[in-house]
Amino acid sequence: MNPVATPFFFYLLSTLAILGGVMVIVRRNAVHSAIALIVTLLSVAGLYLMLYAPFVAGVQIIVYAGGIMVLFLFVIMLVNIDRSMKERAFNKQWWIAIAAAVALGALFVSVFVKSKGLFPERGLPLAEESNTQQIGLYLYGNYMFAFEIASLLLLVAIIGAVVMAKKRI
Amino acid sequence: MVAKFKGQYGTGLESWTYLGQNYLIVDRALIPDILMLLRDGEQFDYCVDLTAAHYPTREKQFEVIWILYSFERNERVRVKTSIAEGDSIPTAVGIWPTANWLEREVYDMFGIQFAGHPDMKRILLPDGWKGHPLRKDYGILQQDQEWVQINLGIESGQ
Amino acid sequence: MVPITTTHYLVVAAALFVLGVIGVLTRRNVVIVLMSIELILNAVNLNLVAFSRMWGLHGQVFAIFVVVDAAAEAAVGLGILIAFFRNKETINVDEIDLLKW
Amino acid sequence: MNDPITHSLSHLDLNTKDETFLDSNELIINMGPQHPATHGVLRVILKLDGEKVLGTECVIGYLHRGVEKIAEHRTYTMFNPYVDRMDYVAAVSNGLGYCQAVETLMNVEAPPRAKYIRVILTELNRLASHQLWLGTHALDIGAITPLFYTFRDREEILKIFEKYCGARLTTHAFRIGGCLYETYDGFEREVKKFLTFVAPKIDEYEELLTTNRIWVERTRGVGYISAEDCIALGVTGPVLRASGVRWDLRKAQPYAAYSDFDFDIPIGENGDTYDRYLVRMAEMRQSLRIIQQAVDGIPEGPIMAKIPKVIKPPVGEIYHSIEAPKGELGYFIVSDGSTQPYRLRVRPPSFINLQALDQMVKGQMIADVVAVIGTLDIVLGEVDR
Amino acid sequence: MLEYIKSYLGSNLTPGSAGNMLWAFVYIALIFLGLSVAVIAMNWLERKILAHMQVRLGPMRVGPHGLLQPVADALKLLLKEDIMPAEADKLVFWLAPLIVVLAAFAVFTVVPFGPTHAVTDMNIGILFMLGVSSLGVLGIVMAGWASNSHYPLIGALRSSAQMVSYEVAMGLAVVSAVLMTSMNAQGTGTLSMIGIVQAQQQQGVWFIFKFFPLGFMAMGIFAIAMVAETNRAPFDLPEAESELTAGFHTEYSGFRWSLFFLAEYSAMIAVSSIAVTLWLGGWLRPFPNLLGGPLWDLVFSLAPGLSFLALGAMAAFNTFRMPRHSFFRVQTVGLALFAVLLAMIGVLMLAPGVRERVQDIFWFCFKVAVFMYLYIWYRGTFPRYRFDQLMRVGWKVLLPAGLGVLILTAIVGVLV
Repeated sequence: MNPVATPFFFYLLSTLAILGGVMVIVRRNAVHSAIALIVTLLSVAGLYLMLYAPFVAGVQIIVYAGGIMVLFLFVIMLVNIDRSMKERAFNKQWWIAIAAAVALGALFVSVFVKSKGLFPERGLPLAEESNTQQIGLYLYGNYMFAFEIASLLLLVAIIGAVVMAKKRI
Repeated sequence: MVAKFKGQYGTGLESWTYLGQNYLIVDRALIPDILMLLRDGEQFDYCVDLTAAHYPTREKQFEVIWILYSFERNERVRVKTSIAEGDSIPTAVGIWPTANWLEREVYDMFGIQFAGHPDMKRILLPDGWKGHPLRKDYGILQQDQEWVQINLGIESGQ
Repeated sequence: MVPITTTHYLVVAAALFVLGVIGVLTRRNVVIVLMSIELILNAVNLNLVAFSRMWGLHGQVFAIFVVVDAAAEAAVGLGILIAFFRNKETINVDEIDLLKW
Repeated sequence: MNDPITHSLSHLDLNTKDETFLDSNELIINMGPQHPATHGVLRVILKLDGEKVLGTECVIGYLHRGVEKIAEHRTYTMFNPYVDRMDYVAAVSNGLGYCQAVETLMNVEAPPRAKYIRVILTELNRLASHQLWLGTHALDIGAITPLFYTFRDREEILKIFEKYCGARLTTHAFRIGGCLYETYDGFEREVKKFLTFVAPKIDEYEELLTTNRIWVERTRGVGYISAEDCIALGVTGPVLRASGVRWDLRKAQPYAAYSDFDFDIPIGENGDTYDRYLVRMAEMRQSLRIIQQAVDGIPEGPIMAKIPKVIKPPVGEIYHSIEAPKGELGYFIVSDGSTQPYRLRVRPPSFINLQALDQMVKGQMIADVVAVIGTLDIVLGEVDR
Repeated sequence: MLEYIKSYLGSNLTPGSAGNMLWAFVYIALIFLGLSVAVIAMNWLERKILAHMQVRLGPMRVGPHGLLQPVADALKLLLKEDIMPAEADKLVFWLAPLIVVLAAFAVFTVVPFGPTHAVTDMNIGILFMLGVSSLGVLGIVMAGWASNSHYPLIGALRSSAQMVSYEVAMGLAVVSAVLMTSMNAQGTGTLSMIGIVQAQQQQGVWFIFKFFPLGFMAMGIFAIAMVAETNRAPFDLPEAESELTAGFHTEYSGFRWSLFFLAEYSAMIAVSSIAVTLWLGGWLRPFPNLLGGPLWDLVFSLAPGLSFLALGAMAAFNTFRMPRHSFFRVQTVGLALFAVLLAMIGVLMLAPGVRERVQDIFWFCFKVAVFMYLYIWYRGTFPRYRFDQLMRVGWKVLLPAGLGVLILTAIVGVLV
């Protein structure tokens, strides 16, 4: 697949992703935040496709946008209280938080500035056609143990979520 | 049966038969006991109907009628009692749960209060309605004009 | 136009990360805090995938593990949230400051 | 929950906090009066925990026309057509009950031929009523096809009614003292033709539903009511029989010509929606049997008893009831000797059966409310009168 | 220009794979158009077929045999007042139908109507289809929430729970089909939609018949799950008319409502085409093994034209059955014109050049149409499941069955 108009799509998708991220943290209504987050997630999936990682993009769409976000929306509907719409949306110590985040951002910027040339454009010739097969081989080869641990983690999470959310088991 | 009742309660209880249908006329005070006895002692386990009639000329204006049926004996009996305007009458909901809505309907239509009913309010007519339409002094074209105007926004429901 | 390099992706990821941190630190609504955490995880994932273009597929595999972790975290987090909401009728972080109920 | 409807919820305690999955999720839902599954203008207020029903309250009276008041201002003859408007899908049964009640009050009896005609038409009407019930009940549960099958076959019954008395639904078929109309030419033939036509059709309905897995799952164990509760709540008709009580007024206190015929009273065992369905299906077949016997044995003779031109029953009071398709339909008439009833009370089966709704749906799911309303076979015209 | 088109017709790549933007847009436009026509036709067919199952005629008034009924309906929906509840969340209420439609339509970018007739051939095609079609549930949840009313909210909760649970069983069935693709000559499997069909071609067997009855069972699981996934009878609880009036779209009207309608039908077509691609050999013609050889190839390539001719003949037959009354003159002429149109399409499809190109698309659409008919048939036959029963079927029947089929497929695949 020849990438089409790559810079254009990159800027489009990253603008959408960042705008979505901003909306997530500024919207008062949690449902609006969730929708903004969905926009971000889908844009990031698009970025993955541009990075020749179609399998991760697919997983992102299925698991994140289709699964986790539905869970979020579900919970927002269950605990939807009108009260929270009228209250303060932010903490009292928000200015400390902003300061810390700005400091963190400054750190990132300085790293990027300092490290110019640290990330050479190697552009490995990754075969996009066999991407899925390769990931599968890694998952069931090198990372077999991690894979099993991850599945155990999911099992524990399922049980934990059920125990937490259900009053009478 | 009637003889037994009479022995037990003496006056205040009369039994009649008209066209092969039996009914008891019972004093208001005896009502809960008689109904209980009819259900438990005489197997009248099915309360077919509960209604009332209005006789404005009588001293005790209202007649309340229970129609009972016994599956065991395949027999019907009616129990009647008279009460005056404003009097209440003990509820039969504890004896036959059927009486719940039926008593509400009697209240709705005649304004007879049933003491001890769990939910004494109008059933067929709207909650705010004034008047009890099955009384004889309630004309057939009469209606609660005020309610109609407020709730339906029209001059008359006719 | 400037060709898109790995650094471009890293900048986007860093922006998302900072946004997520701001969300976690400032918002009172637990649901939005959890969503901000998802933002942070996504930023990390974007980094991983961007680097995997240079150093092989390991980054993508790791990104998948991160997605698994995000799913587990969301499920448990929301479960705790529901349990808490049932008892306290609130979903604000600064009211969930006691260690028992 | 600051809902305008909550103020009328008195016996549903809104402040209960226990026994729920998530307190914020306790919904109060207003079902009706305009709702596709409430068969008219029934309004049910449901208190829900997610999908589970915690309690219900019926609000009725939207179709109240004051039939009992009207009766006090009409002569006995003039009131006859009004009773058709109560249970409008079983108008013939209503008319039969009323005519027989007035006849009992006057102490006259209809001639045998009239009685046979009455039986034939009433049973046809029972069949039509059950067919309509089946169609709408299946539609509520989500099977849309039976509705069209039953309506197609009900049409044939309505055609017979139309030919007999000129009306399809509100028939006013009978008069006090007998029947006004003699049967038309070919009446017997057409009824027999209808019997052979409809018997396989009933099998067809059963084929669609009886062994349909989803149908059985949706109805079995749903809306259970025990025989004791039925009797205590005064529930009659197929609902009572499905709970295992073999009681049918046609057998218990035979009226019209029912004592001449040989038929069974189908009963159920479990008292659930599925059994009520089976009982009604069996009742349709029994109705066919009765009609067959009645058509075969219809006697010749007059169709009207000797009654005065102006009907003036003697002073007295009477209760007479018949087995309508929905249950015991009774008329309590008080006469003061004039041409108008002093007090006329209708004992409506739908009204009293509807009272059982709350008990039948408690602890079940929303979808079951719809199924139970359907299985109770209520007609709002009769509930509200 | 003509040369350009001609050169493309000879290509054996999809426009997306070839990187040809112009042709990709042409394909997108064609698919959009075809899908809209299919939804409209499906509307008419559903009403007609359901009506005939239920001993009635269905639409008969607008146009001959109600042929123009869908057009009239569409016009009515467009002209209807677009009501937005006062208490609704405006933005979300506005966005929800768009998301649903977008999710339903985006799926078609990877549906292979033929070896080259797809917008693009992604190597994660099936994953993409499942993922994007699962985005529709977001729109439904948003619609239910934004309406700010109880019935839509319950409908939305039901719908999301239902779709999320059935996705699991659906995914398992899909994985077992994907496993079957790896048993070809090269020994590598594929997730690409075109690749899956080509694997069936190479192995000489449709996956429904492979490892009988495993393939068949997997397809059965998928076929049940896909009905639940599209909220159709007997799993139409989210819009159970007799319980929730109309479920999540109770508060929608006019154009927005028609978007939901459009999305529902295109989602049906989308999942049917997944089933066709995975198990029924996609665009491949039936009986390639039994009735092989160039003669049979020729016979089967005549099928599209002949079936259109048969439809035309049916219309012509009905033209003669129309009542001979001046009142029906317009209708009769209309039906005759329709017959002529069908016959002309049929003749065109018999032409040698067109024949070969069209037959792939024809067989694909034919197989999808079989599934569509099944949808209508279910609706005419089954009552509706209750919510707990629905969940039980999903989690306790389909999920274990799907897992079992998957494991057995893997074992058999290793052993064979």
